Amino acid sequence: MNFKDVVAHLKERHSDAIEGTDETKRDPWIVVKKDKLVELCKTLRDDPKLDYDHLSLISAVDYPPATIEIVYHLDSLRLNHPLVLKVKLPRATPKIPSLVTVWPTADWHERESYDLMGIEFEGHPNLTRILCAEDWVGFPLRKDYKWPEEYHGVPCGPFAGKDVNIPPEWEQEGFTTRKA
Amino acid sequence: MAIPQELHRDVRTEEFLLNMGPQHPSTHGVLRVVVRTDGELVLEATPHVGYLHRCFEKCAENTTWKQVVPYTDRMDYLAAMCNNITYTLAVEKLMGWEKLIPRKTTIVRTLLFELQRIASHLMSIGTYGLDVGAITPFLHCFRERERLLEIFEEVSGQRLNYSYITPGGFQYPWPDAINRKIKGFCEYFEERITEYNDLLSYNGIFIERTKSIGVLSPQQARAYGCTGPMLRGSGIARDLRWDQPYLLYDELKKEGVFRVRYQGDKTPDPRDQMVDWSLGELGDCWSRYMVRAAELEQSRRIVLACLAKLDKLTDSEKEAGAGNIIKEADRAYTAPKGEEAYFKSENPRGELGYYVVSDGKPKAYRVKARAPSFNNLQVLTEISRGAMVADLIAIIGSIDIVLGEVDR
Amino acid sequence: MIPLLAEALNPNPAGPTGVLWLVQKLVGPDAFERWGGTLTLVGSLGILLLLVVPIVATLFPLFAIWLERKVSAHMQSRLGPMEVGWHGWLQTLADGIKLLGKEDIIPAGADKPLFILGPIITLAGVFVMLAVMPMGPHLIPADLNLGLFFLAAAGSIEVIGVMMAGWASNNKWSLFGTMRLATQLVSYEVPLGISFVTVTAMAGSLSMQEIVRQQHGWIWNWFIFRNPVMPLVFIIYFTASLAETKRAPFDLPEAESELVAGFHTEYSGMRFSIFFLAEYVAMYVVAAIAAVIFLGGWHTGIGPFDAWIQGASGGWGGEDPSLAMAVIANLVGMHVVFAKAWVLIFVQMWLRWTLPRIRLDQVMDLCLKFLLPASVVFFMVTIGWELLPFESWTSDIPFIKDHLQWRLPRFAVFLVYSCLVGYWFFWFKRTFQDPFKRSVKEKPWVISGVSTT
Amino acid sequence: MGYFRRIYDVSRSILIGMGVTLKHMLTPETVITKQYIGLKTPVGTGLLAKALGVTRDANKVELNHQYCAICAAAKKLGMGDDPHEPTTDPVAVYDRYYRPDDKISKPIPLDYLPARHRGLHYLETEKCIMCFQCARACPVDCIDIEGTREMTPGLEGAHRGDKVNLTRFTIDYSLCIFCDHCTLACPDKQVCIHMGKEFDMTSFTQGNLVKNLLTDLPFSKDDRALVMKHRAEIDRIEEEKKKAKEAAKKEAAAKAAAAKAAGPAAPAAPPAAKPPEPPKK
Repeated sequence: MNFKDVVAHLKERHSDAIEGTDETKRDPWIVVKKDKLVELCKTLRDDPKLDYDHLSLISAVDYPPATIEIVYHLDSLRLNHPLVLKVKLPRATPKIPSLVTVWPTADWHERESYDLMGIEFEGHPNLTRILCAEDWVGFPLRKDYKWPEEYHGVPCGPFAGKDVNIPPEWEQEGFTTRKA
Repeated sequence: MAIPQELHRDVRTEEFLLNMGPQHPSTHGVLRVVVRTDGELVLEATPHVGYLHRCFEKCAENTTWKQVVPYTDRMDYLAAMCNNITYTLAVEKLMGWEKLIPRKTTIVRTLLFELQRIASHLMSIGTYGLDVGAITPFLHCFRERERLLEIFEEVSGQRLNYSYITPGGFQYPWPDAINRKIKGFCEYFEERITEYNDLLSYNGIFIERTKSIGVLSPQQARAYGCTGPMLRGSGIARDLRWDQPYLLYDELKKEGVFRVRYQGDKTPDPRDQMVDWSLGELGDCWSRYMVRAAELEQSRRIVLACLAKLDKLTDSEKEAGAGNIIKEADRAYTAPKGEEAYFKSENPRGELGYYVVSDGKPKAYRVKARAPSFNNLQVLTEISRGAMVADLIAIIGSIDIVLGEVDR
Repeated sequence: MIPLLAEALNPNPAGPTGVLWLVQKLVGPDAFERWGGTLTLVGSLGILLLLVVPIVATLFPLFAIWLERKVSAHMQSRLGPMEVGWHGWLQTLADGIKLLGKEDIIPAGADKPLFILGPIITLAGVFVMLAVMPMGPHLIPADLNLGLFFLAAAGSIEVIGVMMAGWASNNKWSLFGTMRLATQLVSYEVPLGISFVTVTAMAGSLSMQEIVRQQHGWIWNWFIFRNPVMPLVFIIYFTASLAETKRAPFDLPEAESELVAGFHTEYSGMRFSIFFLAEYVAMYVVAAIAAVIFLGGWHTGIGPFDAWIQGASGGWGGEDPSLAMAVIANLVGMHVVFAKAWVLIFVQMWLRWTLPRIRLDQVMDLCLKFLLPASVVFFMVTIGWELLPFESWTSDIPFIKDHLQWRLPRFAVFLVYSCLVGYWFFWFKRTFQDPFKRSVKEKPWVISGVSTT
Repeated sequence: MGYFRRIYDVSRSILIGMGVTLKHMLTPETVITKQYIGLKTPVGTGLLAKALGVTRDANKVELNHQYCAICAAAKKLGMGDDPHEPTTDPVAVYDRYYRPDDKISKPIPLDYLPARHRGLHYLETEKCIMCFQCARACPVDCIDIEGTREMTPGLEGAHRGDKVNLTRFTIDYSLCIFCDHCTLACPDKQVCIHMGKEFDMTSFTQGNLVKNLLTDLPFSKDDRALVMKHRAEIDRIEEEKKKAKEAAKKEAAAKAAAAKAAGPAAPAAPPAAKPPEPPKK
């Protein structure tokens, strides 16, 4: 099934779940309503014509000031017709139902999105930080993220534009890097 | 392996909490597994990751498209070439350069992809032997991997983090003379595969240690998004090289150079069976191991086929694919605005995907990597329940994680 | 002092044996008159050599570790140590010096007295086994008439030391290692003991020297060739001894890929090297036991030559040989034992660098399901074999009676038997067939307690 | 029967494995041990060292070599007079170190490194034009360049190229990832930064991991002081220049003003001269 057939097939079942589609892009995508996501995904998984049994990736993309997009990359191991789902969330309160019940592999992916982007997945059994430390402050992949000066006494932050790449003993001597 | 109920009735036992890692010889890096044990039996093993997190995705947002390539090396550092190629293909898909890439470049990339797969599987097989206590196969595998690293070193100048493949071609021109050496390696390697099988794969103790351990049913493998040898070990014939061909694999598939599906018929050459056996049936540690061992032979054949194709190229084709289609001065190229692409390939560890989003600037707006080890490791809790502590090591080894990729 | 010792160690009233025989000969009241000054000098040299034996045993690990490194290196296509000395033969010494210089760390939570005592007891338990190890016709520190029994008893002292070390370390990995070790060692005592008993049943004695003497003559008089099952008893003994010395594939107690370093995780410096020393001395001890009770001890397997050794060493025939010859013959015997032991040690190393480690339940399986029944069966077979009247069958044939001795038919039976076994093993065509392919049908995920989703 | 079958399977496979290891023990041609430059040269000075066969690093990689410490070794190997020329390409290397027909390669000589080896950088200072391309191409931002394009005399101890006055060119190897983007970014006509063959830059402090490409030594305290001094000087020169510029500007402005002052007279002159004209109109 190509993209159009998938969309047509889905519209038969869930006409109200699909907000829109974009076929002009390299990977055409479907924009799904947040409330209908789980139902739609169950259809995607269970319908023998669709058979999307492989959740490849969950990623969150931050589009300040208003939205955060959650992108689901799906694939079928048997039928080989990849699909992209998108859900748009308000940036202030990014909440979305969890897909752990549909694809258990969503577990760590959702934790990662929570960890780095601050998305709250409702119904996730164990929504804790996974890659960052448990007491880390902020969500690093947001575009407006401010790097902390230090973490438990260890200086951290991006190197560009700062003098971090100077050994501490030099700074005492008043030596700093000058960037062109 | 259920715990006998009588034991609990008669003797009062206590659970034992064991913290395995992040410094442990067999967790393949800095994985930490909190194990709840009853004597030698594992009741629950919970993996904790993140000790090697260095925010690859944030770094990628602050560098140009080309500058991300060295960062991808550090993801799966045992298969850096595959990471480079996959990222490069993702960027090329984003830019719409697929048609511009010369044929020679594609052939060489396929060749390098498979050579890297051999190198990575050698590491995997060797360290798996080490995990179950056999030290010699480890060094034998490293001996052959050393030859491969020499080849990579002469091609790219580095032994581990090559960053050789960049969007548009290569960082340096492909040295044609190296073809001869690669061919020599392939011939030399053929006998070695037999040796690994004699020494490790079919060793009775090794089989006893790994069979029926960490059994991953096909249903579980699908649900947990396991890919690569994990999935094929459970009997699901899924290989992106076969199912959604990229690079040169479409051609190779049609030519019958490699087969993924189990044919079932007996072929006179036993090595042909090896190629077919890249599909396990049981989903236990041994199946997963054997998928990798069989892929050594499979990859070797693909490399030889690629070399034959390289020899057949005309001179003009050879010249066209020597370097990079992008001039160095234009290295800060931009992608179309609002465009995004997801490209996935069959890494040695499974399905590696890069999701790249552009906002029309020379820097990536968002790069997200789908790391196979990250997904495969999730299932550890499920498949290690009821195993013994020694089995837990075998299971972790058979998942074949690279923490650089899990933690990114 | 010496008479006291002699009385204590030698309950045989007919006269001293072992080292004491030589000592008495040399320092006896009429020694000078009987052999003259020169010979006494040579004899003193012999005594010196005898004193050297324990030192050699102590230094043995130096060489064994070097050999192990070289063997492993060459099996793994490496060079091994090449820097210190010729082909790195002093590397172990350098490492030992380094270990001596390291800080002696005792963890804060450790049980200090036990922690210190652990390695000492381990080493002592191993060294005491050397006391009854015959090296030559008269080179034996103490020829106890309970020698084999003493070995079995002393061998289990090591368990106590290691358990003390593992328990006192206050480390979970150490505890795991200790428990594994205790399980393993206690279990493997049984097949080990039964194979001792099998040998005793043939020799009719527990004395090590007596067991060696029983194997006098040609090579087919060695106990390993005595009947068709004896090679298998030897293999059982060898397997069990690997487990006793914690060598691969039975190195679970210190499995470095599972239990970091097992019972010696917390040990460093010299205390760690004492464990190391104990392991290598134990390797030698079990190999030497195998050489003595199965492979004829200091017999070369060449009848006349063995007769010469026995005669010249002042054997038990009663005639008095010259002292120089006695010393030489004893030394030859010692080297024969050494050579046999080294071959077995090489096999131990060879196995270690070939095989993966087995799991704890498989260790118990192997012991209880395979080695134990097999050793019992072989014990019965051996007894039955001993009762067979071979002599009467062959006494009519003058050639056999005069020249080949009556044990030859047994050797012939053995040869046919081993040819069959060899055929069974190696004549099959090697293919890539999965030997365990049939287990594929079992679909173990249905029964393994893992839920199917 | 399965019982005996299992014994047979396991013990046969053990014996086969032992055969493999024994074969490897007896065939030494596949030895892989590889030792790098400078690790195998016996010193042989002391008697004890001789007796023990202790070897020590005598052929130390010298950082203060002008370009590259491997030159000598490469020459010795007959790789051509200039090891940085393409004579070290894989073809030649392959022919030299591998049996052309054969599957098993010979052990690589101790001091061989491939032509594309990415080691520590070195810089041809006279070619550098301070274009900052390498610093910009660096993904981790580890290259620091300072200096002035002014060829003003007076920067004592500075490494003057033909075109620029470099006061600092350092690479921080605690950050560098050896991706070689810097040398590729160097403009075609004057490739001045290269990745050399040295690879050993161990140190006990992070500070010593910074290499000064102007001296090919770790960036030392003196270097730092010099850079500070030069910085002040450059600042002063800049300041002076600025002042001079300003002065010039001022002067020009003054001139202009003067010219304006006078100029109004002058330019105003024509209008001034001109205005009288309209009346003419």
